[in-house]
Amino acid sequence: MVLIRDFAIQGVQMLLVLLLAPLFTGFVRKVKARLLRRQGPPLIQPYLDLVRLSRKEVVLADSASWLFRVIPYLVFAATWVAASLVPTFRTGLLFSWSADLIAIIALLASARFYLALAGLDVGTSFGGIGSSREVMIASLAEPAMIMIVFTLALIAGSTQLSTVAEFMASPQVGLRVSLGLAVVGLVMIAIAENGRVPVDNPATHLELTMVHEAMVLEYSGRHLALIELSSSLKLILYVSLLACLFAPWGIAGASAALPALAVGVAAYSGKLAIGGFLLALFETSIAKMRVFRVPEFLGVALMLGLLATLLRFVSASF
Amino acid sequence: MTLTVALACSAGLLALAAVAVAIGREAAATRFVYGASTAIAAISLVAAAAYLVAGEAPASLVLPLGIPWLGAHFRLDALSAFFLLVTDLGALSASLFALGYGAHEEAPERVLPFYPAFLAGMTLVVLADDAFTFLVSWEFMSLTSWALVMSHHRVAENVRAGFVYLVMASFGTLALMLAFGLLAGPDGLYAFEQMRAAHPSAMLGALALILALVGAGSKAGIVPLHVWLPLAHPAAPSHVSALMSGVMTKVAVYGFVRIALELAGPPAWWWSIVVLALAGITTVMGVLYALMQHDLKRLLAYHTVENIGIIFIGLGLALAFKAHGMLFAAALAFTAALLHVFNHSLFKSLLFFGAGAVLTATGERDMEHLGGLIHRMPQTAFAFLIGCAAISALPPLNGFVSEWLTFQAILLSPQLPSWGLKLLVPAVGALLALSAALAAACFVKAYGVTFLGRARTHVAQTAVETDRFSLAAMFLLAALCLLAGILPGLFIDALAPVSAALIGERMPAQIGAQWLSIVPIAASRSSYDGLLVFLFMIISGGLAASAIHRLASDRLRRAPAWDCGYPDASPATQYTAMSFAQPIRRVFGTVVFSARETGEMPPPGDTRPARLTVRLSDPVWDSLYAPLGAAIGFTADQLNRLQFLTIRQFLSLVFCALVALLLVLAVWS
Amino acid sequence: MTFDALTGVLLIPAIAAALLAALPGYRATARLNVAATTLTFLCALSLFFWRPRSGSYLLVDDLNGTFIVLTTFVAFTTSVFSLSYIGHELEIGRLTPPYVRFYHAMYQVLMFAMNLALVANNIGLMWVAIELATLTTVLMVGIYRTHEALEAAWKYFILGSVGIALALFGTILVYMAARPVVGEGLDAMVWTVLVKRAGAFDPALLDVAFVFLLLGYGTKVGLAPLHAWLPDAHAEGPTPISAVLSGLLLNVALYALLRFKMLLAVNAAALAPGPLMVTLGLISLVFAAFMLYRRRDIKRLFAYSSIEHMGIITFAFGMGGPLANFAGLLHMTMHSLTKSAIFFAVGHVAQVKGTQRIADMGGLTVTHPVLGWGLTLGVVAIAGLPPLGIFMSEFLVVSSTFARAPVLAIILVFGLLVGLAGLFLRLNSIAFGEPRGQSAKAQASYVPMFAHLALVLAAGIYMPPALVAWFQNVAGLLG
Amino acid sequence: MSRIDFDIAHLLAGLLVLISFLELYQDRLYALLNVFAAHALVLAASVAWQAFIQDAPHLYVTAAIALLFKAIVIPVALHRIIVRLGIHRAIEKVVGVGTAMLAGMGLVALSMVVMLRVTHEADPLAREDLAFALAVVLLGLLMMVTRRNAVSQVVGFMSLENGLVLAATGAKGMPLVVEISVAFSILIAFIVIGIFLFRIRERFDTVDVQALDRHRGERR
Repeated sequence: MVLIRDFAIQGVQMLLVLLLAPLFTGFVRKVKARLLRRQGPPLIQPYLDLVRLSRKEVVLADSASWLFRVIPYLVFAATWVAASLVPTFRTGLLFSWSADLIAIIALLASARFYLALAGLDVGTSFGGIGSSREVMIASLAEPAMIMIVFTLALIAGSTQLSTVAEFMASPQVGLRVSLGLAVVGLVMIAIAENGRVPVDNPATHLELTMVHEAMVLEYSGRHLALIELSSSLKLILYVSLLACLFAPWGIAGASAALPALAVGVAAYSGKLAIGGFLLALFETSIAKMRVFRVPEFLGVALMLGLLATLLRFVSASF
Repeated sequence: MTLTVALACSAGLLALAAVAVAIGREAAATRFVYGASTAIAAISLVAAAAYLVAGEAPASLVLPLGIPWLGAHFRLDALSAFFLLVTDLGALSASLFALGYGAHEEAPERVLPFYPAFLAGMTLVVLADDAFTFLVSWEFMSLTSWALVMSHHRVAENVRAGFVYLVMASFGTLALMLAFGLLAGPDGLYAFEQMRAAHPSAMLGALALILALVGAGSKAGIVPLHVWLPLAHPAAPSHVSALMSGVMTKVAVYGFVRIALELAGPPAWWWSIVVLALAGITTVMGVLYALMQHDLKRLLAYHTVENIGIIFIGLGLALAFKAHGMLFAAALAFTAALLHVFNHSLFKSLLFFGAGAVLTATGERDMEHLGGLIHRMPQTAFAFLIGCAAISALPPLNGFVSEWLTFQAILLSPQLPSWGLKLLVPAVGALLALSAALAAACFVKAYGVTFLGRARTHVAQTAVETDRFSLAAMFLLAALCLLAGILPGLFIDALAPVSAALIGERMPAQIGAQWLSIVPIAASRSSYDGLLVFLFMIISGGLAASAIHRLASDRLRRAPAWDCGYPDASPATQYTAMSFAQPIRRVFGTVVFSARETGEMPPPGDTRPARLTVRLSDPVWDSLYAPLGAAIGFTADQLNRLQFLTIRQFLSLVFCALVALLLVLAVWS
Repeated sequence: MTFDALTGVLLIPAIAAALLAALPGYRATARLNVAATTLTFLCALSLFFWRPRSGSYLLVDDLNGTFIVLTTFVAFTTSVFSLSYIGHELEIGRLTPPYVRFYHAMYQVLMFAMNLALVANNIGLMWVAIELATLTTVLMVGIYRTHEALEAAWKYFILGSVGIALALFGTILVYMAARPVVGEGLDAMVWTVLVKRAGAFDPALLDVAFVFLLLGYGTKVGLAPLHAWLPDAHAEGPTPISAVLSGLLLNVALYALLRFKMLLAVNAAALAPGPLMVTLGLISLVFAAFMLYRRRDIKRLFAYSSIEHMGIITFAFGMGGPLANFAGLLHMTMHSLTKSAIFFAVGHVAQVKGTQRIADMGGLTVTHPVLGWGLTLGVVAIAGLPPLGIFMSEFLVVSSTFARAPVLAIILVFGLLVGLAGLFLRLNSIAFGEPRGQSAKAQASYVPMFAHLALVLAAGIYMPPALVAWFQNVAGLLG
Repeated sequence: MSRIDFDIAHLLAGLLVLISFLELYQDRLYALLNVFAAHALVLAASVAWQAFIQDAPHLYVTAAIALLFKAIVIPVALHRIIVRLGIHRAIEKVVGVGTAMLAGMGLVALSMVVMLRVTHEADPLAREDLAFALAVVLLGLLMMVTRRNAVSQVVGFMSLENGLVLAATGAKGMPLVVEISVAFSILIAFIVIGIFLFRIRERFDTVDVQALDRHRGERR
């Protein structure tokens, strides 16, 4: 009985992130447009885009290989699995122990790996630009992320997201220097990883400035739909990660009854709304930086992570 | 029993080598030699695996060879059984691969005799149980692999590679010789059991450990002793490169483990500082070097350096934990290191096989002349992709598991009391994470430039899929990579006796854990389930695919790629390896390699192509080896004048010697 | 005097020398040469089983037994080698029949002299024998009568004579030291007597004596800085003589040195000979190792490598102790076999390439696989790589030294490494790479070369217990 | 042995050292040869004296060899060589006379110091004799290394060898002395003949770099 319920909840979680992801992207766009005093597209525009794309035929470059057509599914699978393992409204998901935080990062890394390969597959210079810049960004973002994981793991004594979240929700956390450093670093990483301003501009159409968009330039139709979906999954993943790590309030415990779950869902959607709004606000209030200033940006994140870890190593009171 | 089988196998290999000398030039020789070595490796492999799984007691054997009053001691315990397994697995796959690959060798008589001897050498190192036998096998291994490196000796750079390799190898051997001399004491107790019984003093043990690190490290490729590796590994035929990178470096790791964790006595905590610091540097330097390469095999060789660094991080942690009596954590770190030894031997061999297949198909090692091979040789491309994903530590493959375990070990290190480690370990962790990310970047480059995109040259255009033996070898290893990735518990449990023997503690049995996940410490703390992640990805990917194919349109149109309105862009406009690495080169290379980019842009209207030249300098070579070579040359020049003295001057030398000695006598009393 | 193996070892060469001096014709004489050396070798072997009683002039004990067997064996194989080598020299007219006759006679005289030096129980007789050996080799080095050959011979002659003079002075001093104890007359020069009574000798006299003997016989051993004659003599003489010089004569001189070292070892008050030998050994090793780098003449290259190895051996004996002495003996044996094998190979190489300049050789393993790989194997052996015998001795020396005197061991290791690098630097350009220079057809017997290498290989893997017991016994004698 | 015997032996040995110094001092070949003849003469005398006091008749042979061969034959032969080769000029020294002398002094002192460490039960005659002999040997060697000219180097070698004979004869009852002196005479004969045959004017000091480059090819 319990097992079935856990299965159900795990399934709900998977579907939830899948369904919420485009909405969240749309929400962010909408808010940005409003902040720019524009009408902006309707909230459900991303869904419509996905449907439209999946209706269209795929235009495949002559030089594209079988790998090029497989990769969208790989990327989507990896991202979705990762997203569905992050506690959103309830900790102690059934399969949460199948991959801890490090594994989730690795899953995202593999998604990026395949996507970068796709960028190189067709053999145009745009794909090359995108991939090379993407891996450059990743090569700094990943270690920074790992460092932050170290910090959290050392505080909570676990790399297990559910455990960490429960620990964070518990009163014994308190305010810690290392946590402060970690949250700042994580936000910076999230911005970079999702290709938001100032690192990259999801809405740009000038190839030379693009990173993510350049990489997927050759994709069209259903493939593009999958890519788009996975990128919005990735966005929501990071937001819910931030939420469950640094704002674990209202998240339902492992043995919570329905009302608690309802509270959890409500809290979660609230957090999403706030996160989306803050993101939009941040993006509208800052300009995109040159590609080769990104390393400095991420270097700061890495330093923050390393500093936090060192503090933790030196003394448990930080 | 197993020991006898293993020894018999190596004897058989030596006999095979002798036969190969005789029949080396025959047409059928290649098939015969590689077939036979495949069979022998298989037998030995089965024996080793059986021993390890059954967890038998150590067996030892003394033959009346080597140093007369000592004899040649051989011993098979869990540790040597594990490394024997690694060796045989590599040997098996390499021989299988060579059944097809060897056919393309233009001078087989330079390869066939040395190949089985090389295998025998590696096997004997693992089995040896006294200093002399160990060093003989060790140096024999180096010697035979040197001969294999020299097999394409008409290329000048290969000869240079062979020279550097042999000198570095002998340097390592001499360092080990000193280490053993130290442990054996003035009256030469060379047998390992005598050394185990000896309990050397802390200072002595430390010195031995340093020497072992230098000796074994120079063979494994620890920075700054790695210089021979990227020269020698690519120079050899690819199946030999696979063995050298995938297996021989592991044998070196074995040597270090044997001395550091067993013979040198109980470790002091600061030993690990040396090991960890060097290991961290090695890890990052290796991958950075690799990123700057565009020679496929050299790139792989540099990645060996990186992975050796990862392994030594694990070993260093194990030393630190053991020194502080945290045996459980030590067992975790040690197991992580050994598991990475196993994994790396798998995917590095696989990758070198792929490089070999490319080499036979196109005759090219330079990635800038390749591209688009995925169309011409899809199966090789698939196997190579798995290798790339595995070495980039991507779940659900095996590379990730061992790195994950290493991270878990690092997360246990705050309990270490000593401050040096408190500060060093997180830095090492950061370096490890950095190298993991860079490795992924590097293999995106390697795979993308070699196999994806459009063919850059005619040879790449007309390449054909490689033979079935090579493919069999590659797919065997690829399957093992996946297996070790989704069922790591089995392998961790198989390693338990090893860590129990050397650390005195073992990781908890994994096989009982729910859903076959691995739980190094406690489920609430951390766990990973490769199988489940794998299934998850299959299911979700499958769901997506089926949904797409049910709901979405499946129309598809082939069209030229988007060209910004400049039609038929030549393949030269693709990203090359150098240009792909450019962002990372700007970030890291300017610091590490003092990379300089000079671009010359012809004025408008001029039809000359603009060209960008990149200048890199190897910090290690320039700061260490070049001055050394110069110093030796200078000394040689100075001393060489003595060759041209006149007889009278020589006489005065004698005269001075005489007077000097008489003076010594005069002042003696 | 009844004929026994001992007199055989001396008589056979003497008679053969006379015959060979008398007989004309190349083929017959060469065969006779081989036959004589074979017989001598058999006599020497018989010394194992049936050992003659030692008189006041001649002596056979474990120590010189080792040397005699080794010497006669290498002399035998070398004569087989010179069979084909000298034939070729005749064909290309580098030697004329009279000189060949002279050569063969001298070869036997040399054998006689060396055997005499080894079996002499009288330090005066030993000295005479070694002088005789020196003079004969001087004549053979100069046999080609080219400008360089004469210069080399002359240099060898002068330095050798001075060395001999110094050795004689040392010998006289030993006598002086012995006389008050042993009494006047022959007994005071008889080895067996000396070594029994040496405890009572005047230590100061013994010290001075040893200094002179070390320099005198050390010149013959080729220890730096007394080595000057050695490279040129090796390079300019006929290759069989180079083989004999490196393989045997150096050993004989070293043997003389060892005898006197034992004498000092008996006398507690005398200075320890060890440090002196260790110092000279290390100097020779490191010096020769560096000299390898600038060599362009293949025979000079290996001559310097001989200096290097003599340094190692002297070092080992200087360190003393059962392990190091055993290693020294083993190293000496292995070096004789290997180095002579290398010189056999070098002789053939020089003949097929028509030159001794390394620059004009290359890709030997391509043009002459057997020869090329033989040379490579020889160099691998001499560089101290397993599984050949020299590795074992180097292992024993290095590992046993490091525990006793770390600094010395590190210098030793440094020298070994530098030497190895130098050797392989040259080998790469000789044996590998694109073939260079002319390459004639090789008509020569590779049997001696591979016989030696096979022995070295066997010793590296398995040593028969009898031999081991013998060596250990000798090592014990050396103290 | 009586006091006077000892004194005479001692005197002769000292004389030998003195003459070695004279050789070191000479700078003309002819004069050098004459001094060397004197050297050999004194040696012969001392050997004969030893033969007399040790009543060892075989030593007279050695004395005779020294007298005939070294004091007469060799100097004459060398004289003719000098004429033949036309090198009756000044001897080109490596170091000046003064330095050579000082070095000689040092060597004599050294040999004294070394030899006087010998304990007294070795009879004093031998002790003093050895000290002088060693001095002569060292001075001969010094002469060899400080002279460029072949002939004067031969002279140096021979005076060195005289020192040896002095020591050998001084060693009471030493066997093989005659044989050794004969062997040495042969050696010297070889050298002289060598000089004569090969026209070795400067060969001791030849270093023909260009020839080396051509033949030995040892330069880098």
